Amino acid sequence: MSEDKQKLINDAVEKALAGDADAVNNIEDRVTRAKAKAALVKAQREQPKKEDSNDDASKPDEKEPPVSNNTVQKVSASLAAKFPKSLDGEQNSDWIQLKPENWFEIAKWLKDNPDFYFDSLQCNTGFDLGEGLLESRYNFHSMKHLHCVEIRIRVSAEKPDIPSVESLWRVADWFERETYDMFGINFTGHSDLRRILLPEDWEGWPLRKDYEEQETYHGIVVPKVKEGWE
Amino acid sequence: MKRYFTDIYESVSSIVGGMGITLVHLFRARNDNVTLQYPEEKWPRPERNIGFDHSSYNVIRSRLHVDMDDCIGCLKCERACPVDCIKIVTEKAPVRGEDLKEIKHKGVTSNGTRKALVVTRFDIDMSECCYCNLCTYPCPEECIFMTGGPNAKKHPIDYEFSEPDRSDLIYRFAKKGAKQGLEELRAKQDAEA
Amino acid sequence: MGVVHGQEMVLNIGPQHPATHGVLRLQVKTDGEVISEITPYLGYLHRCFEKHCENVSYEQVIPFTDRCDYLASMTMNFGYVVAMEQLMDIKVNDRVQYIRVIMAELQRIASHLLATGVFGLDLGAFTPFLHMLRDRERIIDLFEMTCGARLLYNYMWVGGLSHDLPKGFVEETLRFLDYFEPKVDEFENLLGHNKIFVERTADIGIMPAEVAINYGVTGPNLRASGIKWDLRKDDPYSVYDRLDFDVPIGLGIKGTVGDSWDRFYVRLQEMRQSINIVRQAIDKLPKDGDVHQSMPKKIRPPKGSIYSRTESPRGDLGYYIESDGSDTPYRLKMRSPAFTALGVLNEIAGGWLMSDVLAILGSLDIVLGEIDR
Amino acid sequence: MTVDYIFDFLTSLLDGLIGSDYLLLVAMLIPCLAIFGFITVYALVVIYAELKVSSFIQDKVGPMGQGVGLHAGKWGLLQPVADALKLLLKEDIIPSSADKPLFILAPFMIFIGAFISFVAIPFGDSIIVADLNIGIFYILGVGSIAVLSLILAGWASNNKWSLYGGMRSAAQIVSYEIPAGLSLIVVIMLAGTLNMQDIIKYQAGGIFNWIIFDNPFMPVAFVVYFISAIAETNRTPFDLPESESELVAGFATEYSGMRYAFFFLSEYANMFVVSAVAAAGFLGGWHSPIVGIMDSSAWGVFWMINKTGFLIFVMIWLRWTLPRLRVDQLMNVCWKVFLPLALINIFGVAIWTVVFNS
Repeated sequence: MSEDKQKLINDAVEKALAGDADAVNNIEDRVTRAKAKAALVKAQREQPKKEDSNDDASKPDEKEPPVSNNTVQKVSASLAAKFPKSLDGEQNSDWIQLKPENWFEIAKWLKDNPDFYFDSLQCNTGFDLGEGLLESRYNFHSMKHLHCVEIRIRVSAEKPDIPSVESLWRVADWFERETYDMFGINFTGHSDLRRILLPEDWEGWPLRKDYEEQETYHGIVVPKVKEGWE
Repeated sequence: MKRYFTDIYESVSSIVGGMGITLVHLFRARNDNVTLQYPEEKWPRPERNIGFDHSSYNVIRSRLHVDMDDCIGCLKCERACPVDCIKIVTEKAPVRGEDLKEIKHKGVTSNGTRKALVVTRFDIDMSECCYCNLCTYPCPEECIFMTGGPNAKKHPIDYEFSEPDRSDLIYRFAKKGAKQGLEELRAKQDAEA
Repeated sequence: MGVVHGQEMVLNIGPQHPATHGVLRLQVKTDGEVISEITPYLGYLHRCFEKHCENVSYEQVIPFTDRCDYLASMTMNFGYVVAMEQLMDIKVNDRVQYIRVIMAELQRIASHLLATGVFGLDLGAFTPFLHMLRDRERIIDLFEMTCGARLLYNYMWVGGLSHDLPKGFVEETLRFLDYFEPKVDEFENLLGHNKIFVERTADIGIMPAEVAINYGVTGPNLRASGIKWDLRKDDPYSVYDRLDFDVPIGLGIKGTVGDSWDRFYVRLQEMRQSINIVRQAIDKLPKDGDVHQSMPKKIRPPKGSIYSRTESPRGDLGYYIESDGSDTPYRLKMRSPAFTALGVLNEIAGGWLMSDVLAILGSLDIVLGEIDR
Repeated sequence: MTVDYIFDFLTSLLDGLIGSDYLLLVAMLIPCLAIFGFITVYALVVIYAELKVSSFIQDKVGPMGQGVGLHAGKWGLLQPVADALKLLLKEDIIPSSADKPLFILAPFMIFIGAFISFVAIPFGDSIIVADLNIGIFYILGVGSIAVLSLILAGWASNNKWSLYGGMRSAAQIVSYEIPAGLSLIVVIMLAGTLNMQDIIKYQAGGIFNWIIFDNPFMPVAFVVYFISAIAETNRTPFDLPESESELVAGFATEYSGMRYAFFFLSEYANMFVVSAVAAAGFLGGWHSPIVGIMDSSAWGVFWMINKTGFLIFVMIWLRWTLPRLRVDQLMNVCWKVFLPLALINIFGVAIWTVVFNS
């Protein structure tokens, strides 16, 4: 497209946005007119979005990451100093990757350290990374400092042992049971590691990616195709 | 000792107060009443004056209905369904956009789209339907919709659809005998050719 | 004279029992009326929510979130769409935001109405329960007017809403609020200050603040323990930072801070605050704005994960969503507030009488659909 | 006494035709049947009243029938009949591990307890089956049979919930007998007799002669008696033995059909008995509130039924207003509040009588 045509389109779009609807329609060349219309629609769609983003820029609260990222880096740096061997792999600004070995000590330190004081375990979830790797992810929050951090611990599916933090955060009791239930991650040191949502005699770890439905359960055939549906 | 008497006083006053409230309700029962005598009185249908274009949206959550004459077999509703309760099978029509009287197939939809496919099976299992309404939005021909409400013109509201047998809740919308009819038609065409 | 101990008896409360609010089994050890240990057994309502989500597209998850907490479907939708919009970096316009807030707060009122009503029912007071259901009915009518559904709405969509508000919704809502505001006082007088009710709930099932935090209890239960923690204030999402409201906390008016009565009363106060919020949101609701404006054609978030929290009527509702760039979630975890609230039961209810245990269970306001997912 | 009247009447009618032993039997059976019929009709009426009152309190309409189909009649008037029919037609289940003889015995015992109390209730000047000289004492004594039956039901069901219900009811009813009895003692002190008719006759002469207005202690005694009576009949706020949100249905968990109906029926029958005792002992029985107006012996039945009915209405009203007490609070209220109050009443009334009435 030649530059003058582009200029023509831009001018027409500007005029149309200013309120002159015929500016676009008066373009004679059909192709150019169509392009101008497309450009107009695009411009109109962007306009309110710009307003929105302007609005949001005035409120820093909408965007959480700047604060939490600082926390992650701070925690990460302190961890590297205190437990140099425990960091696992490359570090990220969004989360901290840890080795499972001395997780309990680290957790205790995270909870008791007055700088961080992560007194609330918000969420713990298991994760199947595929390729025989499982991960347990913890989202911590401090009611005192109002900051969050995410910690990930990777283990192999053959030997999925992670120290339990049940005795530090009592909420971890049920969270870890659920993660165990769904992923088979073995939380060592947990006082009562049973299945929680599924029946005790359930086989397999349902949320692992390689899980296959069982054929029968207590002699009841699991229906694969429903009746009247072939 | 003071506690003992304040307890007694509080008990008596709060109980008498509560009984006062219930007594007021006893005599004004009809005012706040929301009960409907079901078979005689029914739920008022949702208001018609809804703030958007009726023809393109549907806010009622009743049972699904498919206008087979308009269905082009695009499978969009089947893909949108989160519980997989819609099952559609289509076959290529002999000639695009042409009526097939033998199987009551209409070639052109009411929007003017010419159909390339014949829907030989369109089943909805209403016993599995979760009434999320997700299937009605993608439909390009607006032929799948919940009955009643803004669609009352197309199909009146109907929310009493219990059935004695669960399999009766599988609604089969495709024209009866469409599959065999189409096969016969093809055989006939092949013979002619 | 020492305490006489009898033989301990194991008793199953549930799965079918009037006071378990669904299908929950509490295996309790009792010595006469005293219950020494409670072991909850969950999973009777497990519907594989998380497994389902890995097999459906992002927009198809929304009807499933409805069904988790079926008493607060709007806020469940809200939490999910807030998480998805953060993940995809979508900004939605103000009209959508305010409508969402109106819906969420109406839903909060409806949910608290049921929570407080059922709590009364657990203690044998039948009438307040039906009065509250009657008013909840009116809120549900408003929802039906908006989106056609009465319980499971599928109303909030990623980047927008399924429908704009119907004509007359604002007037109807204001009329409802005018009608409802005096009713809250009536509930307070009929149930809250009733001496028998106070005796049954005050100083019963005290949950100290440290215990509450350690057990991850959130929402009204945590606030009743005296901690001013509300995500709407402390980590505002949507447009809550533009609205002015208080966060009621338990003050121990009738007993100790964090007892069952405080949990009841915090919910009652939150209803008043929600009325206030709805009024403000209606005032600020922009007249125009397309509710479908920011809806993406195809929901395909970039690779990455997000943990997003919102304030549901029962507490911090967290969604952990991991996207691998395809159009189905790689992993979706719901951190449900009722799950953690039930976890604390043994801690705060052990050692109380049987009637108290069921009262404490009622005061925690659990929804089994959300616990079992 | 009524049996004597009937016997005399029958003897004069069928003089010499049938042996007098048989006539006596018939004379005794007729009032029994009358009471049975009365209880049945009364139960239907009060069940309907309970449904309607509760519904109105809760802003509902209650049982309604209008228009076509199988409905419970105009305004749902046939609802209690339908309920009764349903209970009659229901399958009667006896749990296999239940103690069968006791399980079957329990509902009959509770009904007998309620039934034979009616014998000593005065409906009018001369309308009383057995004008016992210890009438009020008899009713209190016989009314306690209920507790035996509830324990039996709780034990024989071989169900943990039932056992809880039975145990709770034992503690509750036995405890509340005491304040109820002590409150009635005040009445007996004033009237100077245990005979129901004489107690009522003592209150002749208008509303201000009723025992409740006799002296300032009597309203308290009345309230103590009435609340204890509610506790004895296991109604909310004292329905701990069958508290449905805690104990499923308490002692009645395993009962179904007609056996359950007996528990149900006797609960309502007991309500009538205790209300009738309250009406006779405190509210002037079959006397009209104003001397000379509607004050004949036929109107007596009207007044008695109405006074009782009002008290039953208050019971229903209370039930649909209040939450339930806890088991230890129930005992606290009984032993720490009602018992001292009742004792103070006795002394107070005694001193009052000595000072003012002698």
